[in-house]
Amino acid sequence: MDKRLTSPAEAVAGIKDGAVVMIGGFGGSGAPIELIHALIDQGAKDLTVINNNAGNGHVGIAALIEQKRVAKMICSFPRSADPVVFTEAYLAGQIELELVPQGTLAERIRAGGAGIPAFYTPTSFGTDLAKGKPVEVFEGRPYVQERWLKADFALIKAEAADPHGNLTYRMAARNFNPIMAMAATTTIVQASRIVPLGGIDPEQVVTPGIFVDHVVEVAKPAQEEELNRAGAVYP
Amino acid sequence: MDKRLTSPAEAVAGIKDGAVVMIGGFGGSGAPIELIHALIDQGAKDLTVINNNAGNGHVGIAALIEQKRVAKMICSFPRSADPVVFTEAYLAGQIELELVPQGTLAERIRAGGAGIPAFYTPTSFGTDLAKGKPVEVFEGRPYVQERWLKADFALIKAEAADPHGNLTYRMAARNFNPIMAMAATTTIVQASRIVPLGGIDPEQVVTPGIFVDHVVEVAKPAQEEELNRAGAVYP
Amino acid sequence: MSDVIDIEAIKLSNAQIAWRAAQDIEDGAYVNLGIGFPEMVAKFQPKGKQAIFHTENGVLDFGEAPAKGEEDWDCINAGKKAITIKPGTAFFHHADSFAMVRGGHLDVAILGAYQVAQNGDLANWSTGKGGVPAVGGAMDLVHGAKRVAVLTDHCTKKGEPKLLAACTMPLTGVGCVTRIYTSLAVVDVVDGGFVLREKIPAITLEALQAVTGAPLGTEGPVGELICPEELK
Amino acid sequence: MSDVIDIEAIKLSNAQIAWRAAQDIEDGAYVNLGIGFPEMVAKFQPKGKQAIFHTENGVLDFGEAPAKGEEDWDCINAGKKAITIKPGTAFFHHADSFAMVRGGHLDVAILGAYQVAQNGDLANWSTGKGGVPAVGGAMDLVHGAKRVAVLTDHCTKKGEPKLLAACTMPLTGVGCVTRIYTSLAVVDVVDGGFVLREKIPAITLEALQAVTGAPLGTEGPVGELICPEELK
Repeated sequence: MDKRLTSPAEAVAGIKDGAVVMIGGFGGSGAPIELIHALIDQGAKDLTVINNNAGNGHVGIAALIEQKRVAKMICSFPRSADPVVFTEAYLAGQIELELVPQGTLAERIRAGGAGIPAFYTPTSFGTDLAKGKPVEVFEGRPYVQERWLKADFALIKAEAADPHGNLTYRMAARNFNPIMAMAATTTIVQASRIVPLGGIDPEQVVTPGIFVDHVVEVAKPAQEEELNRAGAVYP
Repeated sequence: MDKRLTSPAEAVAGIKDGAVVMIGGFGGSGAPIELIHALIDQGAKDLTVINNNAGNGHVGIAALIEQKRVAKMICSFPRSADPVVFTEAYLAGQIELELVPQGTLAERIRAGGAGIPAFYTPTSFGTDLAKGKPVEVFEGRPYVQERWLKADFALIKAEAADPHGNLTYRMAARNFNPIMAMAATTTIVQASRIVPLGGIDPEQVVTPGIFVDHVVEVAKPAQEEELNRAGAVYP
Repeated sequence: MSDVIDIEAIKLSNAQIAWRAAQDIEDGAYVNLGIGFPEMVAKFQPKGKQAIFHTENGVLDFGEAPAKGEEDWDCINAGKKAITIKPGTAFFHHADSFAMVRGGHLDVAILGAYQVAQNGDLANWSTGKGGVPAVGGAMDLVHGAKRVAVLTDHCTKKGEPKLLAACTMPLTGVGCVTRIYTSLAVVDVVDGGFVLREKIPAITLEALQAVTGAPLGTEGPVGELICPEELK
Repeated sequence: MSDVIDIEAIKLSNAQIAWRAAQDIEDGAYVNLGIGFPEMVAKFQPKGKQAIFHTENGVLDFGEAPAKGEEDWDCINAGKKAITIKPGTAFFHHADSFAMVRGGHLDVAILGAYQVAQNGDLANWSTGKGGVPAVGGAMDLVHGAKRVAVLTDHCTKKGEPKLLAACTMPLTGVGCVTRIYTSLAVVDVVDGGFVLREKIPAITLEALQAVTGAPLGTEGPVGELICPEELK
């Protein structure tokens, strides 16, 4: 009952071609760069990637796309300060895009983690993004039926982790990470600090260890925004 | 922009006859005894009360029922160590009961807070508690459609609160409190400590102040289980 | 009625049933134990196998009951009994707690039963006889856990079978039970039928079938169900 | 084309439009400002009225932008700009953040627009002309907030009306806009039609109607829309 592994490479070794992979983060905050780069090194391809965005610059998800490993993106906002990688792949027809409103994306992921196969939301009613989806009226107002989202793997960036996988997050780097940790068959976490069991106050645990499979310490992790401002390219 | 009030009496003054009131707590943990007793003093009747249980002994929700203020209970487990008050009222036909599986109760409340009018769950499929509810098959498995639960008021017990209503909870006294705080038009909180703005670490806020309307400090609050073990009766 | 008398003498105690169930819990498994009898399972974790217990009211990986007089009633389990924290404990709210249950994150849920049917239907929340109905988390727990195990006396106090062709009491869940630990046997539910895995040596297969309300199939040899005598 | 030229000279600046919108935000209101132009509203909160700002990526009650070089890129808003914490700030995950939005907990959402229709339909996420589509949180923000306000130039750069009988671009939401702050006027959506509340003194009602794509009704007197000159 110790979920610690020794390296990002070991942590992502089991990700196979064709896997559906949720990747935490919103822009650069909370993006598990070392896990993504280990996945690039590992070589899995034909991936479906779920993230709010679709990469920025030439690191992280953008690098994964640039290395032609991503068959499909499910995201709300495939734009960024430097979206050239996704934009070129998309306009060349090399990558599929499922565009989802941001709140619906978050709720679909949370539903996947909570065992809710479908729910209703007013979001997107009457728009192009609701086309083909069932509509039902509750209390006089129309709502769109949305389905859960699950993944084979989630790549998560946490601040502190204990050996059982209890997690905390740093500031707004929390974003999609806790709900993605719930929604994947195998949840892989990079934490800036691994603390002993009992090192996180039970009232301050954000993600309980039941949602976590593997934890690897990445002290002083790269921050995507800082990498991009420095013009970094991976590999 | 200061949500502090001076007394439980002031906090519950606006609750009218016929109101739907969510009351936090699971058994005695997290039960806002002082707010409930202030509500008894205040006199509102014909209430619909939403709680996991239906009172224990002769304090808190049990006392509210004993004073004949509750027309209907929505709960999962109307039993307790000493359930005589609810049991007698129920068997005498004086109180209506809507029995809801505990996870469905929690999810319906969370849905009320999150703007989701309906969702699907496997829970209760094929049982008496699913009678009359729509069933839909997703990915080969049948699910029951459940509706959101909302309330006019929520009575919440927190550990620490700041003047904007950011909250933390004590141990397992958290239970239904954070989700009920989300699902009511007016959320009234009793906190064991009111701390200055900034007194709660932004990463450790459990209920953000947007879900809270009124905060009243009740230092050293009564604990329902302890009251009952001492044989307390209210009023 | 001689069979019934024999069975009362030879059957396993609740502690022995709980002990047997505990032997199947893998190291690192996330486990929810139903209120009452199933809670005993925690006492019998085999050495070297560390299970992590979940309780519906928002606590994961909690510690043992505190000493009498040391209770903190804000730190309780779903049975409203006092528990303790230990290194690794986490608190969370009720919707997150049932996301763990209903989202399939538990490895095992262990529950009591009034009746279990050969297709895995479970009745454990209401005898259907009136009074105040109460369901708690039972209907949630039977969905989502990877294994749903039942602990039960093999027969009712009147000697009637609790393992049946079909439940007669109100259902808790449809086709949800995967394994039944009884006072006489270990029975799996496979493809709509009971499969006998183990029985106590003191009962014959024929006698066991006689107190079981649906056919007990077998797949390969039936193991001997032997539990520590000191738990009798 | 003389009308168009006049309008360019007399119209309010974006800062002035943002200033006007800020005057309507009540003390203690929970407010989400859309990425870009609407973010300016935060700068113009009237003294004594303290709004609390929400950003989609899980921050409530955040502080101003940090000084250049002081940025912590784990502390950003939905526009990926650096923000700061202050006493009262709370962090939470994305599903909780959109529970705030979609659960009706925001008092005001203030968004930009390509087009607004007289029934409150909003088009602000796609021109429908191809390229990479992106929606972000716009379709969520238009539902749930008690007031959904739009900040926009009254006309496009080509001088065409942006307030229309019906949107021609892909919709963000149906019947969702409650008030429009333009470079020439303040317009409400009431029962399927535009109602003019205020206009800048330099334009006549007729001239304003001429650059508006649907009838501008009135209810009582039309106020004068006067903003600080220094924001021009």
